[in-house]
Amino acid sequence: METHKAKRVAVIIEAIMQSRLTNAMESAGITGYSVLPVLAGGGRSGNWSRDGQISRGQGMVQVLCIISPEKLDNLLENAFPLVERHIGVITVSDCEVLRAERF
Amino acid sequence: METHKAKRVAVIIEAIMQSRLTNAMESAGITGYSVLPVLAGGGRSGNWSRDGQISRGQGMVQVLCIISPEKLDNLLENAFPLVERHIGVITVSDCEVLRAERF
Amino acid sequence: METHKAKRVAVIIEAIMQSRLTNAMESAGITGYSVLPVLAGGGRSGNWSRDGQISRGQGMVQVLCIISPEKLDNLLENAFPLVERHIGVITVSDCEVLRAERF
Amino acid sequence: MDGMLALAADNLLSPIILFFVLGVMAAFARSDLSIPEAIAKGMSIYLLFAIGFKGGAAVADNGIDATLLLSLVAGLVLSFALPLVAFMLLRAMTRLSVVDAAAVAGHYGSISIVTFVAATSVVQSAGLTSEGYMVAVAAVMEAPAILSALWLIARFSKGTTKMDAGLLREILLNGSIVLLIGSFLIGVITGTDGLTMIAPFIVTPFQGVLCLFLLDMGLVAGRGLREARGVLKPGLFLFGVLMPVIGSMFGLLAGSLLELSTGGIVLFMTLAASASYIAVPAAMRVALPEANPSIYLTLSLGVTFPFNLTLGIPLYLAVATLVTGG
Amino acid sequence: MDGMLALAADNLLSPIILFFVLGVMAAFARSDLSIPEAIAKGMSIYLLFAIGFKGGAAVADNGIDATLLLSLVAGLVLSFALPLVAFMLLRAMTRLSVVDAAAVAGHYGSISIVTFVAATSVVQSAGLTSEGYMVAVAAVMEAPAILSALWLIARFSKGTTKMDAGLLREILLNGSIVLLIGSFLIGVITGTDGLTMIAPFIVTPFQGVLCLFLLDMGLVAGRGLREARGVLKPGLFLFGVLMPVIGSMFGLLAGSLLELSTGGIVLFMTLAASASYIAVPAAMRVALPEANPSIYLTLSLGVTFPFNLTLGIPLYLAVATLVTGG
Amino acid sequence: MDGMLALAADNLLSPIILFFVLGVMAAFARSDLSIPEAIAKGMSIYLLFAIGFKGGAAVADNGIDATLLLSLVAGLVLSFALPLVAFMLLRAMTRLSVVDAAAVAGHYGSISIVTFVAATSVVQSAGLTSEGYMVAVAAVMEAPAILSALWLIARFSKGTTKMDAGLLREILLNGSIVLLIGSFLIGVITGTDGLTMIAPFIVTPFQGVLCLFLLDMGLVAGRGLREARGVLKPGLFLFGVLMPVIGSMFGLLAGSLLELSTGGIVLFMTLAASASYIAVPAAMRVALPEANPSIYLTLSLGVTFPFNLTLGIPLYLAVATLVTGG
Ligand SMILES: Nc1ncnc2c1ncn2[C@@H]1O[C@H](COP(=O)(O)O)[C@@H](O)[C@H]1O
Ligand SMILES: Nc1ncnc2c1ncn2[C@@H]1O[C@H](COP(=O)(O)O)[C@@H](O)[C@H]1O
Ligand SMILES: Nc1ncnc2c1ncn2[C@@H]1O[C@H](COP(=O)(O)O)[C@@H](O)[C@H]1O
Ligand code: NA
Ligand code: NA
Ligand code: NA
Repeated sequence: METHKAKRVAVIIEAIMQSRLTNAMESAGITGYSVLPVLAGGGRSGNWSRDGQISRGQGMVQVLCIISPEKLDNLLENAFPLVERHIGVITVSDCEVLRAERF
Repeated sequence: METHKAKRVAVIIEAIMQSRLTNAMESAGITGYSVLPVLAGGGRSGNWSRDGQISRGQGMVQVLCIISPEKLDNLLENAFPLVERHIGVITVSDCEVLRAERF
Repeated sequence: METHKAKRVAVIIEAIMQSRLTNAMESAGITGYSVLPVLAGGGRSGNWSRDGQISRGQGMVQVLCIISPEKLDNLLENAFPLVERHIGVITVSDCEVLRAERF
Repeated sequence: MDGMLALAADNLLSPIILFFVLGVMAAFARSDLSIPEAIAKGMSIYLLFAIGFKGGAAVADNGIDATLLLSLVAGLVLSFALPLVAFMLLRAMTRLSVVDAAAVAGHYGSISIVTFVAATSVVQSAGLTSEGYMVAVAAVMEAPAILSALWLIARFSKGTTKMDAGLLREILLNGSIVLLIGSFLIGVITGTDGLTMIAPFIVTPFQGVLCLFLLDMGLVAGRGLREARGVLKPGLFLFGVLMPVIGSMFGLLAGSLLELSTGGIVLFMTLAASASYIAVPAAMRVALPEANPSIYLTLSLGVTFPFNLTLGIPLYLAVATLVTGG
Repeated sequence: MDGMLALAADNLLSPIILFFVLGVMAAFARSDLSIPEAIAKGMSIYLLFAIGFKGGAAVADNGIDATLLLSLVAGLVLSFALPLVAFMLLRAMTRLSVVDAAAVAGHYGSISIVTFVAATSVVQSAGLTSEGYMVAVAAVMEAPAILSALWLIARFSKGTTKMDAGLLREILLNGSIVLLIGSFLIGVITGTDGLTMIAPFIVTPFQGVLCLFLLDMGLVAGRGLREARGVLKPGLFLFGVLMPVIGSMFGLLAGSLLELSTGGIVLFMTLAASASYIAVPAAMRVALPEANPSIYLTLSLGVTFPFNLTLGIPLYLAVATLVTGG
Repeated sequence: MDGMLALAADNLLSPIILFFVLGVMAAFARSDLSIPEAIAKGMSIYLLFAIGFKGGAAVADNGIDATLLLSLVAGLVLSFALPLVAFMLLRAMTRLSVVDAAAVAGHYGSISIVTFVAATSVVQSAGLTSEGYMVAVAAVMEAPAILSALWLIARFSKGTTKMDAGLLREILLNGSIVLLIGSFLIGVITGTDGLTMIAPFIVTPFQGVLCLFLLDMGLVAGRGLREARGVLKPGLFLFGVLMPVIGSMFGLLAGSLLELSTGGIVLFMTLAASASYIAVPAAMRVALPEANPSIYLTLSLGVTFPFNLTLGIPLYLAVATLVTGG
């Protein structure tokens, strides 16, 4: 089956920042994304988990975005300022997609 | 540690289609998969979120499938017809696995 | 935007093993990780799902860990013994990260 | 007429309606108020469990009514037939494609159980009783409309639909049908004794749970309306308030022919007037992925549901009282 | 004998059992009916909270009984000992490996709290009372059986198990033990005053919540049975109904020696007869990953739980009444 | 003095407090006991719904009090002003950075609704009544403190904060504010009739739900304290118990000037004394990501909340009784 090169950008970010991130992406013309829940995690700012969290609902989510490679820089430039001051992780990896016209 | 090449196929699909997809995969001899929840998303058919959804429980899920490379075409051919008429995204990427005999 | 090579390690493992895995990672000096829920799955030991499970809460989770490539062997060596006797899947893939100093 | 206005006003100022309105307003104002999905699902399970059981216990109490079976048949017929009416209306009043019109039509043959519950509570406040088996009628009316919708497609469009065996089983053994019928039967079997035992769970706190549940419905309906403003063309909106009234007339006819009690007629009118927003949409996504979900969801949950809740039910009550003379 | 049949029939037609049956049937029919995980967990927290508190308040009311401590000790001994009995039986009756047999055996020394709750409700309907501290006995019986299972492995198999300190803490401070004991102690401390304050939450709606909870148990047990049909060899199935009866005899012995009330003896029998399906499976996954979970889960939740719920408890009640003559 | 000790002892041995303590102890012992997130959120929605509605119904019953508006204004002023007091205290007593101090200060101007609910229940047990509109005062006190915190940063630090329009809307239309005010208004509109209708849901089981909710609070507070031990320097800890007492004095002043009932004064003192642990932390994460969340969360939920719950509220009750002479 014919596949096409694309980029998979995954941003792990605080839930309260989610709508700000997706709004920023939309303003940059990137409308396809999915948000996945994160249950627990650890990092430089310590460990947390949804169950034991002092204030639930303040956990993190993973925003997943499949885009065509030429849009990557645009996405990163728009997403980065929002994430910069906040805790979280941005990763980019290669992938292949079917139906490339969608991305 | 010794690792082996494999493919990581991720299908974001409506929850109501999940069992149809995994059934189709099983008929094609592919039995290993995991299903992850998706909280919210955006795409050509607009934005949605599990909380604000007109009819909850009709959200999307991500079906994740690690397979040995030679089974990829088989998987895509069997999964694709199901997904074709429906909204959603299929991505394929390279990965390495331990214990290759399992895939 | 400048990115750096990193490894993305994803371990699908029983929920009851989660803290043992992250503890083992921490002892090995790897503190950054995120845990994602898994709703359902299938494999050599049959199908399961969080809803229909005989005993809920005994499902699986996905532990995600982004690390710099030179730490990969250390991680795998420490994580593997725990996972070895248990059901589950370990995959490793390449990715790029911003802010490499964090990993 | 005056009585009816008073009735409508009374209904509009009941906590149940006001919490629905609160939800809609919160959604419009883009508040982050939300009820967790599991809680919302838990409440809907509670409502089905409670009304099913109470209906069954009432049947056990009154003995099996001769018209029970006929009422079920009438429900089936209505559920099959109403989509045809709706389809014709939609083709006349709106510019929806055949596929979208058939999908919408399917929703109006089926029912909304919360609308039914709200009607039960209005009927009760009005001091009327109703046949306990109306919940069984509600259950049988859920699914047939889906088949009508698919038949409409097969008949009027070149498109193919995927009515596989799996889908048929999913529709018929849909969780809410199983829970409603199951609780109804358990209510019939255990009767008043059973009811006494669990009344502090299913009777006394019922209205309070309903308020919270309608708050959630308001939030969801409001968010849906906000997102789907563009979809709601005038013709479509008009259909969303006209069709329930037309449906209710069929319900009135059925209820009168069956010589149900006034309360029972109101419930039959409400069932015919209400539109599905869970079972039918799910089936449509599988069988008819080309149909645009925001059209049928917005109409059913954003227009018809609020209409029935606020104006429709008091109207049906007034009409039924008029017709039966008491 | 006649009395016992009537009792069993009564029990079988109680809403609680019927909702369990509904769940099993819905699962067999592959309905998509399901209770959200959070709601199921919430209900089990509610049940533990309620029975712990009520037990404690009863103890506060009656004063500390001299036999409390002895009952706890008896519970401990049973929990340690029953797995040895079960293991021997399994080796004789089935072809399970040592590892699987030990894992299964561990489940039968421990207890199922829902079975206990159901028994309490049957005892009550029969007009009997029971010692409030039986919930404390239930709590102490949860964990010891796990140690016995691991000892069996160490003794009879070359395999190694991983009984690390972490696991021991997890077993002893298991959420349900902590909640049950904690609520019990708070009940003891706050007594009747405390109970009066929260009775509208933990007493009056209790039976209703139990119905919904058993609906969920039925769904889960039914799904488990459907998936694991292959596992249920005749010998294994027989063990699943024989072992509870044998266990109950040990409970009868303990309860009689301790001169508990008839109701207390029924509960002791039920505890001994019931098999764990939460705490022990979790521990087994950590310590004994090689043991096949579908064997022990299917037996405990798919066979022994329904058996106790439907036939076992009325049987234990009849036997205890016979033995104590009251 | 004796009376006050008895009061404190009484309070400490109420089921509500004991369940909180159980939660803290379970967390310290690292038990895996936990309440699912959805259930915890569901319970907090229940509490807001119930106290909002009851407050509104009480207002409907008593007629609008002339001091209602003044009380709202007083609440607003306190919420704006208390962060300034807290900030000065923190700069004097601790070595927190300007950013951290301002973030903490913001929490103490806002309120904790569970502390308020617990105080209501203590006021009731003491046989006192209070103004129904105090729940509206609670609602208006949630947000202003956030603006004060951001102003403190702008004034005393070079750092920038991101107070965008989106954030302001989020703060003002925060789910818990909307639900509390909405339920209050519906209570006012539907009055005693509405209350009678849903009392079996929001009145009778209230105390029981509160116990379970505080169990969860105990678990969460305990886990927070365990993780953040390092953060709790003596100066900070001292602030955590001193600030609520100081706050309560401002509340006393306001309540006395307004000539509220003794119960109303206790509630005003409690509002001023309590610190936010939901709304303000969320706003701080957006506007002030550099501030360390474990400092403000540990202080507010790990120190001040338990202090108010156990010692603070009885103290405020004693003082208010002393001052009003009844
Ligand atoms: N290396 C990593 N791999 C995966 N997730 C991470 C990693 N580092 C941080 N995270 C996630 O991001 C959150 C905040 O990280 P930090 O800013 O390092 O405290 C953590 O709690 C994790 O959920
Ligand atoms: N580019 C993308 N990256 C990640 N998820 C996507 C993307 N496009 C669509 N999705 C997901 O698939 C759903 C349906 O997409 P669509 O068919 O474009 O409306 C969206 O709501 C998202 O959850
Ligand atoms: N190939 C695979 N791809 C994705 N997830 C898998 C795969 N194989 C197994 N899993 C997950 O791991 C669990 C246990 O697998 P197994 O040990 O094969 O029974 C399954 O239930 C899935 O959740
Ligand atoms: Na209808
Ligand atoms: Na046992
Ligand atoms: Na305050």
